[in-house]
Amino acid sequence: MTDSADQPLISKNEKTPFAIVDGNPLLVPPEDLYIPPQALEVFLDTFEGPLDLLLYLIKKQNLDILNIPIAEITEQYMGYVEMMRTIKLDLAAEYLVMAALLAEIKSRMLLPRHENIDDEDDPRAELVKRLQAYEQFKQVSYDIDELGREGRDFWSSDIEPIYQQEEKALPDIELEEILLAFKNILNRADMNVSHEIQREALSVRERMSHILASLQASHIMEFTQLFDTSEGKAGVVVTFVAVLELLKEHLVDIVQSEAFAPIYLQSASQSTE
Amino acid sequence: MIVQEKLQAIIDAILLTAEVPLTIEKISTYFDADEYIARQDIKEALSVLQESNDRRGFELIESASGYRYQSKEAYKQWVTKHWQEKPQRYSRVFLETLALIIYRQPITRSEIEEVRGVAVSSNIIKALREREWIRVVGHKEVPGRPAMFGTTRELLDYFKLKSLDEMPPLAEIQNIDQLYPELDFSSSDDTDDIADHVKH
Amino acid sequence: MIVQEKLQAIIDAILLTAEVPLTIEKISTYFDADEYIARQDIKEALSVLQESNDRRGFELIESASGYRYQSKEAYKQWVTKHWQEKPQRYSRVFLETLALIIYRQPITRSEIEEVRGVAVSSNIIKALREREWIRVVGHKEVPGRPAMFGTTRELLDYFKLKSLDEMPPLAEIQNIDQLYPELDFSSSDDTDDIADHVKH
Repeated sequence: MTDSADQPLISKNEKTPFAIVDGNPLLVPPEDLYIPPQALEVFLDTFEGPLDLLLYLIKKQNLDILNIPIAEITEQYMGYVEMMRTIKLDLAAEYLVMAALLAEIKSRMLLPRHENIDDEDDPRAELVKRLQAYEQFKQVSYDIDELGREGRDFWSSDIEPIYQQEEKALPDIELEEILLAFKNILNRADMNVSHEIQREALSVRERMSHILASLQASHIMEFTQLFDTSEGKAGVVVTFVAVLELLKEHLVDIVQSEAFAPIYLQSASQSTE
Repeated sequence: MIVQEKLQAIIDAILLTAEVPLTIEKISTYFDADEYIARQDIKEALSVLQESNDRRGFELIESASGYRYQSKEAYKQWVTKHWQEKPQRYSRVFLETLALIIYRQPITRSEIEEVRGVAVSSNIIKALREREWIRVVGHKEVPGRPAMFGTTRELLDYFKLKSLDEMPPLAEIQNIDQLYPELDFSSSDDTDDIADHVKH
Repeated sequence: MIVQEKLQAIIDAILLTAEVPLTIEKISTYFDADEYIARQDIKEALSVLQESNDRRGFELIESASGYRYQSKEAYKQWVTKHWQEKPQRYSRVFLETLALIIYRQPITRSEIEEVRGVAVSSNIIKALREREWIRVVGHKEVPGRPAMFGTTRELLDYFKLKSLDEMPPLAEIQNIDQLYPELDFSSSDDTDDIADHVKH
């Protein structure tokens, strides 16, 4: 090894070249690499996959990417995979594939090399190529993040246009387009369990808007004023459910000065001001 | 400490990008306490800005609701051409935003963004309000008091509906493919804008 | 006949109220034939306008899709207070996927996965397409004919870049032959030295 000065971790404890470890490798990961099993999940979340983890292991030891001590890294990597297994982490297939690849490279390096096949690729070459390409993009993605961008560093002008009203043409829209758009949202929401969209009577939501808008105009309304008996029983129920829904979402408050006094509805903002 | 000239440029940038008119009171909230910006400083900066646009295409207008940059009346003949050619269709973001306001009203902008997973531009909200399809129905009592949007009578009229109940329920939307079998709704990654399917 | 000074003010008004960047070509469509506005006149007006904002809070930027007014980055700390929510931050998957599409386009999803070593969720591709930052530029002639992605002008506009050349350069991949010239790799049969294999 020529650049041992840059690789204190490896060359200090190990006299033999790492590639010929011969069943007696450095099994103990360095202290600063040890991750308590409980923290492993969080730790792994910060990686973008097996290449990223591998890159981290290499960087952490200040190793030259071109001179990966395969045995060393494999042990550590397998250590993590083993830890993932013990705590029954849902192990991404990609990590296992990488582990298999590392093991394969390691085993090939242990085999005696024949002089006459020197054009055969070093088993590490392909891995190094991938690591380098990955590192390149990882780095540039940070650079891209640093670029000034709209909505974070600058904004487009949004001044009021004074125009000839009657001449402004607007696009047409079909009802089906709205339905499709919403279906699209629902499909996305399906993939994302945290957003729950349930079936809800639309008239209730519309009525919620309506009540809020009326409260904006008159600030406070008597409860009974909200109902329009000409709408029939269904209409009254819709209004009532809308009021309950508004209460539930803390958008309105109900006030009553004393028992049997008239009940009033006011917007939540009114009561906080 | 912000010098007056910098203060002018800051307020200039604020007004240029504001979606609504801003009062002096409101503008003062853009500064932290340790920046020591007095109302009087803002007022002075605004009056300098009001005098700075002689040779420009816009002016600073003060109305009851506050200060606002707008294009000069004299150039409306040209500004109008932004809308001269009838736009072919609305963007997918526009349609999805409208759909969410219809089905989830009253809803705030950040709630829309939460469900859509991406930002909703102020232009879309503006366009929807301009068509009078949506309106502000109240403000949510959370920090910032964001506006909640709901739909209007005009929207129903546009779609010739008597009430929103006539919109298909969610269950049917899930099966919209069967509702409109002539349309190709395959939702693979590679399908183009949904509007394409609707129009053909 | 419109004098140059008026033309500047008109273009100023047009650009300040435009919702999208405008090219010189596009700006010329705002004028009627009998107004006799040459491209050259517009170009001159634009360069005067570009020089007119030293003391203002905004600047006239030319990006891939054309000219547009934007607030100066120096004032972002104040302008950002328009919005309650913090500007969106992008995840590393998102940025890495975007970086790969930028630098390796046209690229298929599985090619992205190859470099990153993990599956690319369809949500990421969807989000990128929804922002109109990437689009399908063709299909690869391999089994399954997967879509190939490329970037759009909108992406450049977002970063106010005129062309992809202005993107940050990719770091050079280290070439060990140059890094360690004292080593003679060609004659070595040392199993540790892989550099020559890597490079070929």
